[in-house]
Amino acid sequence: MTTLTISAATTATREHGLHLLREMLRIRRFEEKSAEMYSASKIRGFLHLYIGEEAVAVGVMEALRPEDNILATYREHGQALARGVSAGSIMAEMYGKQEGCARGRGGSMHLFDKETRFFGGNAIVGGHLPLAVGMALADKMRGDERVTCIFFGDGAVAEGEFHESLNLAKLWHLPVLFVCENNQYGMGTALEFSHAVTNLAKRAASYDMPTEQVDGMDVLAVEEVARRMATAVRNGEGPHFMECITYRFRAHSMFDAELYRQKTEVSEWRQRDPINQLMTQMKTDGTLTEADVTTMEREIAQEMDEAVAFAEAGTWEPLADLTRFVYSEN
Amino acid sequence: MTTLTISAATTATREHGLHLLREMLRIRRFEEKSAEMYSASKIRGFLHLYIGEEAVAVGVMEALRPEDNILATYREHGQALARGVSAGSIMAEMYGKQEGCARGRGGSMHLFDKETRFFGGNAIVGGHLPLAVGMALADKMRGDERVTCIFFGDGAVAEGEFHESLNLAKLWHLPVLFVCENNQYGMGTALEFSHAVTNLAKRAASYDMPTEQVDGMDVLAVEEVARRMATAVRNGEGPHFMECITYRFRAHSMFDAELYRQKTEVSEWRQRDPINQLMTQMKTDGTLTEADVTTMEREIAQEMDEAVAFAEAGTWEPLADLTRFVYSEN
Amino acid sequence: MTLLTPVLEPMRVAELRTLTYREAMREAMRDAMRRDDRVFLMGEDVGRYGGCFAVSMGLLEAFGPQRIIDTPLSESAFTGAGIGAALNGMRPIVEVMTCNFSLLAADQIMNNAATLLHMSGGQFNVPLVIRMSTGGGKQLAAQHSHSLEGWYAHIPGLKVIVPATVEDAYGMLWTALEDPDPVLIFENSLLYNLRGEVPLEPAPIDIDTARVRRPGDDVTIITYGMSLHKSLTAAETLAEAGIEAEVIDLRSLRPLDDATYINSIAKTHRAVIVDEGWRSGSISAEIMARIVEQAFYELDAPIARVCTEEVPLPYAKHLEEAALPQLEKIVTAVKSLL
Amino acid sequence: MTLLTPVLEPMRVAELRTLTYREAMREAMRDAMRRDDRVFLMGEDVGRYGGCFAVSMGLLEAFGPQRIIDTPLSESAFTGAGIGAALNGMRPIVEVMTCNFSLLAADQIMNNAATLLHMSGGQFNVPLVIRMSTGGGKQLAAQHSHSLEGWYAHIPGLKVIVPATVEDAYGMLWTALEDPDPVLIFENSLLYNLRGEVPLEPAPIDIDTARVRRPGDDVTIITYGMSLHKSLTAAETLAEAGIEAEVIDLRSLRPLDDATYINSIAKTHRAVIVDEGWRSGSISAEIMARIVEQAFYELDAPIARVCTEEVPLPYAKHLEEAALPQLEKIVTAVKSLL
Ligand SMILES: Cc1ncc(C[n+]2csc(CCOP(=O)(O)OP(=O)(O)O)c2C)c(N)n1
Ligand SMILES: Cc1ncc(C[n+]2csc(CCOP(=O)(O)OP(=O)(O)O)c2C)c(N)n1
Ligand SMILES: [Mg+2]
Ligand SMILES: [Mg+2]
Repeated sequence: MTTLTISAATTATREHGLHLLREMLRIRRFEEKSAEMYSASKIRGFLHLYIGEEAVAVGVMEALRPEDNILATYREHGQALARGVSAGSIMAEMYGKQEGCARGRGGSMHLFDKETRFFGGNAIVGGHLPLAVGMALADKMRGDERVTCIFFGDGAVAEGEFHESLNLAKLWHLPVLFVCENNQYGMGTALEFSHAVTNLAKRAASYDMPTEQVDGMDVLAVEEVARRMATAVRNGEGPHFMECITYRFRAHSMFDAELYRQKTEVSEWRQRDPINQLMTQMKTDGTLTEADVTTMEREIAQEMDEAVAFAEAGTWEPLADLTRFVYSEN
Repeated sequence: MTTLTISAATTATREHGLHLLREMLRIRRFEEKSAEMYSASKIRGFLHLYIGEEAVAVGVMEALRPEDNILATYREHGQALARGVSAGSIMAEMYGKQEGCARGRGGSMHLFDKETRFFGGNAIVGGHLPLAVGMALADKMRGDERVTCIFFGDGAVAEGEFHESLNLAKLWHLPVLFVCENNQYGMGTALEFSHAVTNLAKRAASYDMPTEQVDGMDVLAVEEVARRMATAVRNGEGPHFMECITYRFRAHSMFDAELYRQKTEVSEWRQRDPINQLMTQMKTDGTLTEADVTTMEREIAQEMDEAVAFAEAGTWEPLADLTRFVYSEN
Repeated sequence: MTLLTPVLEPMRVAELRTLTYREAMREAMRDAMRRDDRVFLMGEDVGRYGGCFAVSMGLLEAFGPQRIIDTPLSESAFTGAGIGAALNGMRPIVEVMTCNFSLLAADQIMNNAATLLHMSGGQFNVPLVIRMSTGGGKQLAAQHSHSLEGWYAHIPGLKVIVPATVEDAYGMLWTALEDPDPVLIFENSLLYNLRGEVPLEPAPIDIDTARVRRPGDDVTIITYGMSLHKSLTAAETLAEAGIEAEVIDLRSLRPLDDATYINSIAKTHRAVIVDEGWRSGSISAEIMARIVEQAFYELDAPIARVCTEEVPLPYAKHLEEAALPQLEKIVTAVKSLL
Repeated sequence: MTLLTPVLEPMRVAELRTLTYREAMREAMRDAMRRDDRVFLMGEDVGRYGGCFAVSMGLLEAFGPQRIIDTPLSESAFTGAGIGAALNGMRPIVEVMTCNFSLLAADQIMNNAATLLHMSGGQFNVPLVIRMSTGGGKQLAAQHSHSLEGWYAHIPGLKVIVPATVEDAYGMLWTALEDPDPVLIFENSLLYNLRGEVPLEPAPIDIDTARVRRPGDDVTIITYGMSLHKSLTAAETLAEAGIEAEVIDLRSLRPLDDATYINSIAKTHRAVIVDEGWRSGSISAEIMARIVEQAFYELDAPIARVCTEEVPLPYAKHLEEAALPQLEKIVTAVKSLL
């Protein structure tokens, strides 16, 4: 495995640790619930789970402010939840209800939320990279001190748009934080079959962009790099790139026989579960008790039950509205 | 200007020097004739002159064999001539005559010649890069020891297809010789406005590909690098990349007010005219006489006059054939 | 889903075997690779993953990574590489996972695959097959539900085929691979589980004629792909009401086989066209135009078309269903003409 | 090329000034940038070079490199960046040099610009203008001569406009910039030197209605862009033969203003459609389909269309001319209906 430039030595206050833990657990439990609801046919279409990668979304989101812009992929429940989009509105979205965060038009792959500046949920791999460039360009033109933070996978790095977007961002010195979620596979294709140079941070560095690799299973490490980079981006130091080395514990989507990887590989990575790791660390530090965990789990279970209840109670958009939102209603 | 890793110290035999000189002069005189015929409205559409860059096509072509594949841009008269496509068939092509090397269907931007494995003449910047990958893939699959040599400009390096193609070529270890003709501008846009990293060889090197920069005004230097690289490619050492630092003396095309560059810059580069440089060097070496030049010029003038005569004598394809060559006639 | 045996050529049962559409595509590729060294398959996840719709499952094991090539996410480059390999003597099959992603390769398809033969004055042809899935109906929302076959059919230099039966899945791929020019195959992903029969010793099937899949005298339904099956069901419903629809499977959208539907209209004098493209600028419009040009005086009623509503496909099931052509809409459209 | 004054609204001469189409586009951009800080122009060679058709000449000097942005050759990224900037509150004008290169940005256009509003359930609109040149006729051969406006008009979520007059070049760009959704402007490059009059104090002009550019009772010619001018000339030729053609300038291909041409056909009972797209799957086919759907019983003759031949455009002048719609073909098509 790739060597990391950051160790997880960072310490945190109990309060902050609990917060990070809760955010990761919320994602985990939300997705488990989603998988359940998928099996119950309440959710359809494609469902891509983020389980195993929670530290990335949670760690990065700590570094961002309300005025910042977020863009993510089709595997974006984690980012949406961590950003503050409500579990209920996401669940309702996946139910296809009009109370969903995209009125049921988008589904799991297209979560959107104007209030938290969550610009989707894009299901064309790499297709949102140019959008990030443009959003940052707008901010730079107006002098707004915003960071545009974009999440994308290792697979996306092979797309032409990656090259074009990184070049533009650097050439125009734009406030973009590129967050590569390197979970070792693009669908069923391992890194080594996709990239001549499998060190993706090196790939980004070739644009003269500050880059760093970080252990994506270590939320504190992710947070630390993200904070440093987001600050630099906000301070006008141009685009930055972080590669989070992570792993998805589940299949690519709900249709995937996982023929392309060994069970042992999965179980090895599972030992580095970001949630367990943080728990262990906090327990060792004495900042987390079993009771804390029990309370947290109970609260989260309740949140998720409420999310499901909200989705269940949601309503179907009338058929008469079918062709709404093709053009603006001004 | 970029420092070069190669000096033009290479010496050559008189015979070889005369050959290189003749090839470059043929291109120069052919293009001057083309410009004349354009002004006379015999040639229409876009006409992109290669004047100033002749050393690149001529030097590289020395390294290639008849079985190799060539791909070039819309600025490809030089490559076609150096490869052995006859001046007459190119001129006829630009006249739109059916005796042209593409029956008058392609024009200046789309010279094609099956016999010499000249696969065009592509007018979408960067659009031929994937083709080169595929041609080399085919050769590799069959075990054919061919080199696929592709010429493209500095502007093309910004296209997503550049990234995708270099990655694929390296990932699959394909026999491609990438020849970047860095003439400092993509149309009216200087290198520094197109590329975050203006050292294009460095860009290519980021794919772990052997790369070299060479003085593109020095035909012997170009030849040397090309020979070395073509041999390596042929020997199964995978794709190689050479960046030829050069300059176009003329406008981008026949419609170009050249507002984007200084006259002084052009005249400085003109002092490094590849043809004059070789002549001077050979005269200093005592391998070229004034009489040689006179003879050569006379022979070339005759070749070009014959090319024009051939084009003039050419015939128009019948209108009834308009929709031929949309599908194969099998 | 109904098997279309009634209208296929009669064959003795012993000579048939039952396959799914997915298996037929796979067998077609397998047989082609056995037959011809120049054939290979390239695309995202075609190898180790087994193909995103499991079409190529097992082929990597059979032919190895030299001929079943997993590509990075680089649609433009690997499609262009297919063109290059075809130019240089191979017979590549490029699989673009879904037509939605083919937009990233649109330049290669239109500016290279479709034009090289012409630009080179007939010197360089491109014997390339590009397979892609198409269609909505699986709640995959706006970026994963396009039906672009009709759109690509606009481009001269390409052939665009849309096999709708298991037999055609097998036989048309074979013929496409023998074609000297680029052929785009659109496979509606809802068809992969369709079961049907193919001959034990299958053969290539032409890729440029339409087929009458159900004869009838009252109205002509012109369709293809997934909509063929909806139309055949609609025809059964209509038959109960005494209306006999002739159902035509276009099979190829470029070229269009005008003769088959024009002949049918000469008999029925009424036509409904069903396709899954967005209505405006759909292939249905082209067919209507040709009917007007070639059989205007045969028509006893306006031509009707049933297409997808003009909306990026929504995720919610009820909305998506309402957006796509459905049985009832076809039935209603037919009845409106009578 | 004829100036279209007869059919524009009557104005006093003192209030007009003469501009070329190129200048009108430039002035429209200049005025928009003065009016609205959010407007900027981005594209290949729009700044230092002055625009490949000299449309933006002088704007860099006036507005500086922050607002007149030369981009690298990265069509997908800078088009997508336009979408991103629009999402984030700006009003970008993206210039894609020619529609031929827009294929490299096709994914951004169809999968992002056209769908974001819908996918987000109405939350995020994309107020973006994409300008591109279109059309053949300059011997630029197969990769530089596409007419893709009709093709893009297939996509819901986009507006596609085709200003054909100097006044529209100015006024439609203005309106497009005020539109909350993505608008594609196709400028036939043969029109840039067209001269015409615009008001001294120009105003926005609607972008969704068609115009009768010449009244007539015998036949309706429906067209747009460069073909409008060919059609007006054809109408003059026809008038000499006693045939009065009504010539309709569509101005917008998406949405199509059905009412204007349907009303005209209700009067003339005959229609010819002229466009520069390849015939199969052209916008002409869509218009034929709509006429059949909405005015079938008004027709006294089949509808005719004059399109580009189904061939990648050849370089040779005589072949290119034969491929494109021309005066004589329009005249012949009209006469065939009478
Ligand atoms: C342009 C494009 N090509 C192919 C796909 C199909 N697809 C969806 S996700 C995926 C893998 C992407 O891998 P990566 O970027 O590493 O993200 P991950 O799923 O691992 O988070 C593929 C091939 C797509 N959605 N878009
Ligand atoms: C994809 C694409 N975009 C834009 C153009 C228009 N164009 C033609 S040549 C050119 C500049 C290319 O520069 P470079 O690659 O450096 O080659 P050079 O002309 O300098 O030889 C441009 C912008 C094109 N032909 N194709
Ligand atoms: Mg991945
Ligand atoms: Mg250049």
